Amino acid sequence: MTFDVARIRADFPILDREINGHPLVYLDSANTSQKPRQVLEIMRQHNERHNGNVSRSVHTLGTEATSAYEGARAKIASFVNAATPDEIVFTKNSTEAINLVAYAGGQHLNLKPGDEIVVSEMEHHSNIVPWQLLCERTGATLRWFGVTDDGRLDESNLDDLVNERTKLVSIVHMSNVLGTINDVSRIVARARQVGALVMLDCSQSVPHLPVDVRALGVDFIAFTGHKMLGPTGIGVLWGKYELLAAMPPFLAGGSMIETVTMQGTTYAPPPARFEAGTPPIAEAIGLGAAVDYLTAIGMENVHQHEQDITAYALKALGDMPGVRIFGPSTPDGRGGTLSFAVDGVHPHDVGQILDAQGVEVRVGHHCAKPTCARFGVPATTRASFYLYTTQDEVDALVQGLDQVRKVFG
Amino acid sequence: MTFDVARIRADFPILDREINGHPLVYLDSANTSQKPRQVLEIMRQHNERHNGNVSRSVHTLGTEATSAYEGARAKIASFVNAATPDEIVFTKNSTEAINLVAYAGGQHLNLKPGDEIVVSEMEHHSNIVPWQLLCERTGATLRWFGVTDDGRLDESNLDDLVNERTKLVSIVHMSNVLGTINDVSRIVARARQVGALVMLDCSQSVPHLPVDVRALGVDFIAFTGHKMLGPTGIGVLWGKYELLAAMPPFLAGGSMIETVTMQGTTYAPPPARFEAGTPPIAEAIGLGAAVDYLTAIGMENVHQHEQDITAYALKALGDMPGVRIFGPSTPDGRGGTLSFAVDGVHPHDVGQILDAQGVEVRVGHHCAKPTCARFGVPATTRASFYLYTTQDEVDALVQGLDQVRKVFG
Amino acid sequence: MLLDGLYQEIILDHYKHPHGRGLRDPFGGEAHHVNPTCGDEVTVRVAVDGVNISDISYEGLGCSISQASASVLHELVTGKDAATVAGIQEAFVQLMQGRGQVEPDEDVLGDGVAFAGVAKFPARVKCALLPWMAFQDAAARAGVDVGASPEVKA
Amino acid sequence: MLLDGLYQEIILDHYKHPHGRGLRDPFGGEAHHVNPTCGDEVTVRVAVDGVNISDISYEGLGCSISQASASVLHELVTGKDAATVAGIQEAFVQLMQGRGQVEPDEDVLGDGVAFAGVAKFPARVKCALLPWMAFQDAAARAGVDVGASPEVKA
Ligand SMILES: Cc1ncc(COP(=O)(O)O)c(C=O)c1O
Ligand SMILES: Cc1ncc(COP(=O)(O)O)c(C=O)c1O
Repeated sequence: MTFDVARIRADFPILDREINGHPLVYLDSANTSQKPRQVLEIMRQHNERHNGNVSRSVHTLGTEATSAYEGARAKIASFVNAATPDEIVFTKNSTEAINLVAYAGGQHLNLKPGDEIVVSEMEHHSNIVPWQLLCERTGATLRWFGVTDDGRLDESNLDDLVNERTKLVSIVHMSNVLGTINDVSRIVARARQVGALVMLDCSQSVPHLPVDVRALGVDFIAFTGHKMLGPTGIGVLWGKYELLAAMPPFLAGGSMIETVTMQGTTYAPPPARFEAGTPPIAEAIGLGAAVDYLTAIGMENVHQHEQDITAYALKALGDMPGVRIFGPSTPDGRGGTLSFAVDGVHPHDVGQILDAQGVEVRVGHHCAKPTCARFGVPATTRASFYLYTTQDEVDALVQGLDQVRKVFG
Repeated sequence: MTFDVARIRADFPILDREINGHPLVYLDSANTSQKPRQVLEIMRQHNERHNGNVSRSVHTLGTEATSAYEGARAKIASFVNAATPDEIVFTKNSTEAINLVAYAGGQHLNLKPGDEIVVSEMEHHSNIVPWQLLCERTGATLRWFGVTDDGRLDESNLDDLVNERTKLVSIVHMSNVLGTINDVSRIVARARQVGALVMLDCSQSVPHLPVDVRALGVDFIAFTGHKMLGPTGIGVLWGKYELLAAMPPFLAGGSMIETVTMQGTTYAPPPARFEAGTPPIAEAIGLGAAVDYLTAIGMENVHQHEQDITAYALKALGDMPGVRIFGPSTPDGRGGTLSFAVDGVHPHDVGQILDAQGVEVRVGHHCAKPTCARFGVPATTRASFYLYTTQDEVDALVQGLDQVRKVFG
Repeated sequence: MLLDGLYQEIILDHYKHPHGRGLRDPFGGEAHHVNPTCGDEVTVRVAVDGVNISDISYEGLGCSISQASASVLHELVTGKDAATVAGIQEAFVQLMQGRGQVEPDEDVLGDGVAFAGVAKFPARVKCALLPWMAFQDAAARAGVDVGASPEVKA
Repeated sequence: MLLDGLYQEIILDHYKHPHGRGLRDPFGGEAHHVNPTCGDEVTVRVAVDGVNISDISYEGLGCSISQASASVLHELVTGKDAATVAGIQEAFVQLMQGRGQVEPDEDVLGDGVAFAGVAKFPARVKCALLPWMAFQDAAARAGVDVGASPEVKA
């Protein structure tokens, strides 16, 4: 199948919209993606025809809902090449998935003062603050990889940072500010040497690249439905089964138990152990449909398309005077997320003037203040691409930036 | 406005469905409710026209999504008569809301051995297990109210159970097994005397009765979208603002921070502090639409309709030989959730034979094993009603039970 | 799903008139299994005499399917040697997990063939398997291997 | 939303040529405010002379709206007495929270009237108010009450 952007765009109802009298140019997919008809349709059908609670009923609606929900789990498991669907835990977003590991994994690791957790300076807040809190609770120490001037992970002190005291390393797979895709093979190898667990924050990678958890050789990954054509309200923790099985529960309540008395409770095996209460059923089913959609197109093709757009955009923005790009300046080892500064104009003003022309970019710290601080700015403007992004949209961004400079010239 | 069940039913697409060749008779709303067109339509519109991430963008889509999301918060605040929308924290379900209080509230209370938490024997697992875990973490003791033979809270030892050592009381407002609606005024008064906090699990009451948090005089309530005509994936914690403001964060990550450095983080005020990561945006908006729908009909009217159906069903089932009802036998102080046993037939078999006739009831322990144990049964059959339930559907249940007795006669 | 095939006369008969019910001494191994979704429970005891299963005794709370399944288990397995029993166990598990596509062999499964219809009801497969899983554990504790544990999903 | 009204010439002028920018000594109170959503920051110092605000000095990182707002604040408030300043503060906050429905009074707000258009952009109202909130805190620390803190929502 050849990659046909026009045909893909026809699947996304929102792309017909106008913004301030201009066709919508949506360049904010790293923040949240748009959703194709196919996903919305499956969810509608579920809600209108098959809605029932899962794992609890013998009735027809409950059985239908359960098999759709578990079917989604199986699809997602094979999307990331998990060993079994039981390794897929549904959460509400990436953030909950990371917190789940910080609470239940942290308890399992039995952290003490002297133990170390390692993250990096290019993390999203969701992969920093849970570990800061874990360190506060346990007395462990948080350490981090730095970032080089061209926006790469600085692994020069790898052997010092990841050492015998290290219990867990949690690193972003693709940075949501710099676009950097981290090859974590050296870090994983080092972590294995010292017996530390490795978590990858795949919030930005699973939507855009083929991700194979077994090839990566890590212990946990987190990702989130709304950034990969799925609905809000659904995220995923993948974890190695033996690890999940060894971890205590985190959220407690209905459906995660084996038996309950007032005196005490025993817990179900994973994934149920970590899915307390009524899960986001329709949302999981929607995410399953999103994965079907992406699989049909092929993640290699999605990635290739974004590489092409990124190369085009890097060149177009790079040629603009007064525009400074943060992160790798070539498409190698980076994805379609471009942060930049416009000389003398605050990102808020850039974003506002672009919006007036229908161009939707994100401005601010992108929930990654340390990354911004590393590059000496409080905020950036960020354009991010997806399978539906066209070169024309990049051109619209460039024209919009011309306008920005006119207003603030 | 008079209560017109036929008109209401026309709003629920799923009610047209057939199950096993019979019209669907959905008597499992206590498990999860069905959703009206109006809710599904708002969510579709949001996803097709206004989808963007919240609180993070200056662009038009982001601004539209943010104002719809915050608008939903305001609607829900006034639905339960909260003092301000800032008292409404969006979670993924009731279970997360209760766990939030068990973690963050538990930390705020600084529990120690000797301190006590009080629940009851008629709780859902989601209002038992989080407190058991909290007690395990802190050494505090869990105590509980018993249940009387007719399914009421046994308050005879109130002054002993709730005492100077009690730090928090968490009780179900309406039982999901017995249907009992607990008048908690004496418990609240006693808790105030001893300085304990009070949480109510309103998962079954907010969908079915007018609930006014200020009139109840409690500190926290939890409820869940999917049981009140809203989507899955969204729940609510309401808490008194001063309390929320005094509590440390629970889930950590994007959007709940004030500022982040690698060295340390400060947190946003509530509700943001407790909404880490991308929230269930479309789901919150859907819940806002559900609240609009319920408000337009009037919660008093919903409750009255269910009282009528319940009176009818109590009589119809009570007249059947070999059927034993658990919980209050009159509609006074109870809602439209009826658990019962059929002599000599296991609930699973009852449920299966009813399903063959299109009648969807829940069978099992209903995530309330201690309640079942209290009445000496491992499981019950449960029929539960909502604003769309008709007397004809109760008749279908009765006919279905005749069939059950024929098969197992 | 219609009830055709689920509540076969044979199943209802075993439910109403269970064979070999009750816990008996002496026994070589015992196991208690619970279905967490529905709360069904069964305790199974296995007595062994040489290579033969000399008795299966059981007690439980549960639906017609799980109770009848225990009764059929008792009838099929009592007095047989370990290898034969392993074959029966495997055939029953395969039948249950076959989603209604497996043709049962009456020579091996006897009254167990009546459970063919249960396989079409995913929510009830666990009920039918509950006593068999408990039996397998109890047999292992009594020192008899009757095959690998089937994976049973919610 | 179109840009009509957001980037008024007056606002751009104040942004490009800010009045009174820089932190100066001596001062009676200082406050540092941050907009957590966008990372804008401002530090405001207030010097008091009797009942008059004798100087407002400030330094900050932020967008044109917050920077211009600080400049206008400086211009409007410097040299005025507490009661007058409270009136200006209140008028500005009301204008910003009026969703574009409030008609500003040029006699009170001077160049501040140029911010009328900002009130139509909910995401930018916080930017305009940031220096005013910091000023209010700094004034309180310098012992001058310029009115109650407005509630500003994300
Ligand atoms: C009384 C009660 N509490 C808590 C819950 C948990 O709600 P959820 O599963 O949406 O978290 C339920 C419903 O399952 C309930 O009925
Ligand atoms: C790298 C990264 N990690 C984590 C997250 C958090 O995802 P969510 O907000 O869905 O929890 C995001 C997106 O916001 C992200 O880009």
